[in-house]
Amino acid sequence: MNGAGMATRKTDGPAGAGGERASAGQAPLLEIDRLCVSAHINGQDWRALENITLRVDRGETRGLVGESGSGKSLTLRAAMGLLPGSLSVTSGAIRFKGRDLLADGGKAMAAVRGTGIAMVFQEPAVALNPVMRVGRQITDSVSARRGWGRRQAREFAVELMDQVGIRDPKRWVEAYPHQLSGGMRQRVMIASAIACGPELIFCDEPTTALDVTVQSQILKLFSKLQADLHAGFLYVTHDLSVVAEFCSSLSVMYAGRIVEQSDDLKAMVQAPVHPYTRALLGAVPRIKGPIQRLRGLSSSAPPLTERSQAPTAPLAEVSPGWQVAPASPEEVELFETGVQAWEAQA
Amino acid sequence: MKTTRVTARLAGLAVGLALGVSALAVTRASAADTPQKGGDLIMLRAEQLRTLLPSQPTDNASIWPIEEVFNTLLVPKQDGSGVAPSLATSWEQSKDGLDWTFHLRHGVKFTNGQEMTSKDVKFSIEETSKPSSPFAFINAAITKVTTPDAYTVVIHTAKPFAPLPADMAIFANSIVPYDYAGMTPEAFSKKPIGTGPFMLKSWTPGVEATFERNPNYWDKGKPYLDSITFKVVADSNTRANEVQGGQAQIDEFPAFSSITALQNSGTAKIGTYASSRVDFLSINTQKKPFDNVDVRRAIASAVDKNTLVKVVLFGHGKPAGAYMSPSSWSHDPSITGYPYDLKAAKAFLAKSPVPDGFKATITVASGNSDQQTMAQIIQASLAKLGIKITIQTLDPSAAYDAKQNGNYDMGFSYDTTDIVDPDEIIRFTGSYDGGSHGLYSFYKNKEIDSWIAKAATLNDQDARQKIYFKVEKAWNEAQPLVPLFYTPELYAYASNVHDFHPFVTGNYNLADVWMSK
Amino acid sequence: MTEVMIEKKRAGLMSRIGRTGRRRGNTHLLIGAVIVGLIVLMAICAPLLTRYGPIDQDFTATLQGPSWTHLLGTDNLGRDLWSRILFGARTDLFLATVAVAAPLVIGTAIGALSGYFGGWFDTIIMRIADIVVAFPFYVLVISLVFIMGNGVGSIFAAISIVSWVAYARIVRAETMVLSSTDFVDALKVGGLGSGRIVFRHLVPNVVSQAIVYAMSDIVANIGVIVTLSYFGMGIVPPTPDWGSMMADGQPFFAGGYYGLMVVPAAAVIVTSFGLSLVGDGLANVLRVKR
Amino acid sequence: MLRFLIRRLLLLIPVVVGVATLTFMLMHMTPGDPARTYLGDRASPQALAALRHQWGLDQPLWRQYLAFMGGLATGNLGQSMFFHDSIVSLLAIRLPPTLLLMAIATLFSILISVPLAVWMALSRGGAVDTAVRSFNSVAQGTPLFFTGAVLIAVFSLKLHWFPVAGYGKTFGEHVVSLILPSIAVALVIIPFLIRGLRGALIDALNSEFVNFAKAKGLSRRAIWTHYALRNAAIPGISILGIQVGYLAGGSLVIENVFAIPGMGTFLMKGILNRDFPVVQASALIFALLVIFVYLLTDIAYGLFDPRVRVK
Repeated sequence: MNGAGMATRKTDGPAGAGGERASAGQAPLLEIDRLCVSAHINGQDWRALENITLRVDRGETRGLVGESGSGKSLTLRAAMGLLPGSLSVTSGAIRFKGRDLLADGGKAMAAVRGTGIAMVFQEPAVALNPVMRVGRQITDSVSARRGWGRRQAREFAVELMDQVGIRDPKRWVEAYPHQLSGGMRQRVMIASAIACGPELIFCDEPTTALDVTVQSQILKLFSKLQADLHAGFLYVTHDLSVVAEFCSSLSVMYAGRIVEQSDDLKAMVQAPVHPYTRALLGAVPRIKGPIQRLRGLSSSAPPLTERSQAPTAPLAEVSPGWQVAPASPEEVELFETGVQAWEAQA
Repeated sequence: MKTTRVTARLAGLAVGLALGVSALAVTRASAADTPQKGGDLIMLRAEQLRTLLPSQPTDNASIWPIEEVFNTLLVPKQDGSGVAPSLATSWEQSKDGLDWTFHLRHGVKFTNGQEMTSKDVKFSIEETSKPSSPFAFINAAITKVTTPDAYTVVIHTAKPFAPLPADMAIFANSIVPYDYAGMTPEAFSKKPIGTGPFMLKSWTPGVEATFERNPNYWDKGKPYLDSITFKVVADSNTRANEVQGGQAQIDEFPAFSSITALQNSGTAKIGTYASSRVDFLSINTQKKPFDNVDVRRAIASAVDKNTLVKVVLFGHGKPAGAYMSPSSWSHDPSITGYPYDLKAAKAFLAKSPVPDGFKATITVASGNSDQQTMAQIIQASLAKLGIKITIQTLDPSAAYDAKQNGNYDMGFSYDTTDIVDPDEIIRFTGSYDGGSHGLYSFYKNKEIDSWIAKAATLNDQDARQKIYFKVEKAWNEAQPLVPLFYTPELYAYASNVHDFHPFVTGNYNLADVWMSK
Repeated sequence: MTEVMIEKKRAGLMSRIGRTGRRRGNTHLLIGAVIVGLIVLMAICAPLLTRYGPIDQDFTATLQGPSWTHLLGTDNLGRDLWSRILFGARTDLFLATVAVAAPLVIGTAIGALSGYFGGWFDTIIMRIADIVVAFPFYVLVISLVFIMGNGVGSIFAAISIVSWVAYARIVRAETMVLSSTDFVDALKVGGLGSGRIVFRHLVPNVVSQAIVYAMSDIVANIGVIVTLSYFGMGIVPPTPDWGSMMADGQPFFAGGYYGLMVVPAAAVIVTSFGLSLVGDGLANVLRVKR
Repeated sequence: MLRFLIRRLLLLIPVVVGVATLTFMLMHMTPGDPARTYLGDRASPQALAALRHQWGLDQPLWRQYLAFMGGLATGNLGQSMFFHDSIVSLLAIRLPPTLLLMAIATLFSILISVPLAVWMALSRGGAVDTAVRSFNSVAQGTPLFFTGAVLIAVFSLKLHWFPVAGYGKTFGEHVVSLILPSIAVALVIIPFLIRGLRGALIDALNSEFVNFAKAKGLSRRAIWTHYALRNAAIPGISILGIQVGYLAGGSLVIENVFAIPGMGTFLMKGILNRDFPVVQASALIFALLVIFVYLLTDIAYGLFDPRVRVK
């Protein structure tokens, strides 16, 4: 297997939860700068994402959390150029190692997909081609790129399947997706994603569709890959326990905007500034520590077509690497009282 | 000959000496063109060739090819006025009128090389006289056939029988080799051996049959064509298109509506020839109220024959009066039938047991657009008399079955002759037990039946004609069938086809036909 | 099974952002409804739109081209083609639509039951369906025409006997998909009788696909009526009907009288065009895969 | 796979028996006497009786039925009354044209529908998409013999590209003569096929696994062939199967208009002449043809869709 060292790439920096900020001179692995996306429904344009700005560096695992409908998946798909027909990027840039992927009509994006950025989807059941053998799906992109023959590609697939923890890969390499369990299908997808040796991996809630036991195995796999590949991760989830275990930095989204984000996950979790972040973190049941009343949120984000289209203020810098969106009094009242309103009902 | 056709064939004007007929030009190549040898003629038809055994078929689609493969002792004259020599060079009737002697042509060979002699003639006539053969009735009068020598045949009849020579010109009495040259009838019907101008080359049942020239045909120098092919094409549009497109030479069955288009297409021509065909509205006289003669006269007076000729035949025909076709000497020109007159019709109905009308059906064969059209025209005019008609469409064999068994009110039928003598048709159409119960009218008239039988025994044509005129007058009075119109034989053919003159009895005589390049 | 449900959830998720499909579907439905509506309207008030009766014969004016006195010309009996098209619409649309109703009801019921119960009942039904589909339609029709006489009755019987199979197959497939879901198990646990489950709960869920198919079935029925007339087994003359008008006009086509066949053909095509647009639009609105 | 085939063939038997019995019953119930139809009016009663005996019509019905079913089992389909030939040899003439017609028509339908459906899926809502959709609605409603008449008028009479009708002698002539009829027949299949394929393609393109394929950096061509088309083929095949199944029955009209000596006209002639052996044999052949097409569809389905194959 020549040049197959992809799986155990040399890392050029110490792996670590905090991750070392790239020095100012070198461009960050991924920089999304004031990205706006709008949807065209029944003749009108509605803003789906507003001024999304975030960075991911080599070795860093940034979590992107928010309720469903907050636009976190959309951000990933926009970054990957996978927006459905009705949605389009209206402004902003997505720079991968300094190069804006939106600039030259998708050529840069196409070149980067697979080798630069890879993506793992939420539902393995529908993200794999039902009529193609899994082995072939893992290596079809990389073998096309490197001109491998069938036999060579098959060997690489077996090796990758072993690396992502599929027992007896020789037996499963010729199988079809519907013959595999949910967990195995997710592992196949991960194998396929890392086949071309990406430097940045987008994860769109990869464990949500799986049951808890399989979920933790997949997370262990991700941590192992994080260490081996020293790749950057942008990990979308609504499961805060996953964030705690896996991410080094965090961005919180609400109604298509980033309300608070920090490069230092621990600091932000201990003392969240934005009322929404507080409400969100408060809604997580703690196993350890003192028993606290569970704090809930009364309403999830309003549907797209009912959101106000007025531009919101840009994020303010709390401390280096930690930004917060100023919360309007109504928002404070909504997120604070929301808790009492909920309690009153109970 | 009565056939079950998917689309009825109604031809143009009959060329009749007695009638001084309207100026429908008979197109004919100028006499100066000399016939050229060669060419493959393709003929399109609606029905398929079923069998080539002369004693078996009753349908035209089988009869006409048989007439190209076999010969008969005599052949009908082209205008139907009598018979001419063929395999028999001369014939005479004995003084007591009971024996007819035929003298055979010498040196005629079958396609298997065997020479044709009186033995073959005797065998052929006896084969067709067998009860299992549908045309046995033609030879009913024959008691014995003797062969004094190899080239003489004597046919004995119980009573003097004037139509015998005409019966010897019918396809059913074609001359086949003795004992079918050792083959079974079934095998012979697929690989026939005859003396005719053409021999079978290939036959795909239900699709097409090709006949090639018989090199040693006794009529030296003929036939001119290399081969003739009969192809089955059910759709009338498609047939017209094929002739126009030059893919075929003759359309046996052009629809009237396509005549004008074909005529000015430049690549095809329309030929109209004398025909014995007469179309009728059959009435089931067994059923009430049709058993009453006034009801039938009322119906006859309410049928506008001129409109039928104009709308259905596009003018290619003439309203009918007498039952017999003008092409036959038995046609009584003085009979013009009941004129179209609704007042007279109402008067007749008033005298009948159903003065203010009744309900009835007209049975029509499906897929037969001419019958559908005629039924609707008659329906509209009978409605004016209070006779409410519903049109019952049945597929051809069911419609035919209904008429045969008499469970119908009114229906359309026609008849053509196979011999030049009127005896066959008059018996078939007129007499009750002539095979179609008076063309499905089930009209019984002892007097008429006796006249018909008597006429067959007379030798003098004028005497027979007087009797036939009496018969036609009686029919006209009783109107068991309403004669609608006389139509000529109609063919569309490519302009490079010459000397194509089908006889009154339908024979094609393709031996005389030739094609210019 | 769960894959399908997830797919639907995901689709649901995306649909919160709205899909362009639904809006265009409506224009299809709109145009189709206008066309079909217009034709039905013209059929209903046919007597007002023409001076001639559909079966009035006028032998002085046979085979005329379009003119001011006869908008679309006349046929070989001098009847006005414009009036025959209008009154013909009544016969064909009524028969084609009614001939969809019976098979839709019977087919849906049989399909639902055989999809829900499965087992030997399902096998028998499917074998019968195989025989009916495999059986040459014209042998059946011709025999029916004799037994019941030709005309509306036998056509209706022939179409119904054959076309229930399509509905049964569609509904059966959908029912089998649904009946293995928790939704149906919940009903069973809830103690409902299988009859109520099938007809009160399952059928409403699966019937939309059959309704959309019904639209294209009407179009197919018109085609069947026309073809039957071509073989002379159609509507009994002189009742005007597009099929027999076309069959009667066909021999005149080679004769250069194109109108007799083109006019009814155009009517059939326009009606089918309208109906299939309605079908497409309905499919989008009901969110059914055609 | 073999087990699947055997099971399907076994299921064939009840259908064949069903069709044969139904045809026998229907044909013997309808009025019209083949002997009378064959011999015409002139026939004497003895001639009719002789013919009925020869054809075995004078036997009681149930014995005729047993003879027929017995013949069926041993493969002896009997003699045609009107064609004076054995059914088997007649079928050897009549079956190939219909099979060839169906094959060419299916080929045309695929060659025209697939590219068009792809183009429409690509330019969704565009001019081509709407144009072809309206063409579909029109083609679906156009009666077959009208299409036939128009095609002949234009391509045969005016342009002389094709023969007006008929079937020709050599294989080359067969194919040429079947092109126009096949187009007419294909015009019935294409609307259904295009609509089905277009829908399936759009669903595939919007699917998660195509997004994942794009995310992997696969080329557009690879995505189209291995992901979109492979998945769209599945509904495509079932639609094609159903339509070709209908085609088997529907070839009657086209064979009549183009004078093709196929099974359609053979069956129709048999019915009109009350030629029972011909009708019963042709009805069976049509039934087998339809079932064979459905079997082929299921096999193709299995080939394309692994989920079905495993069952």
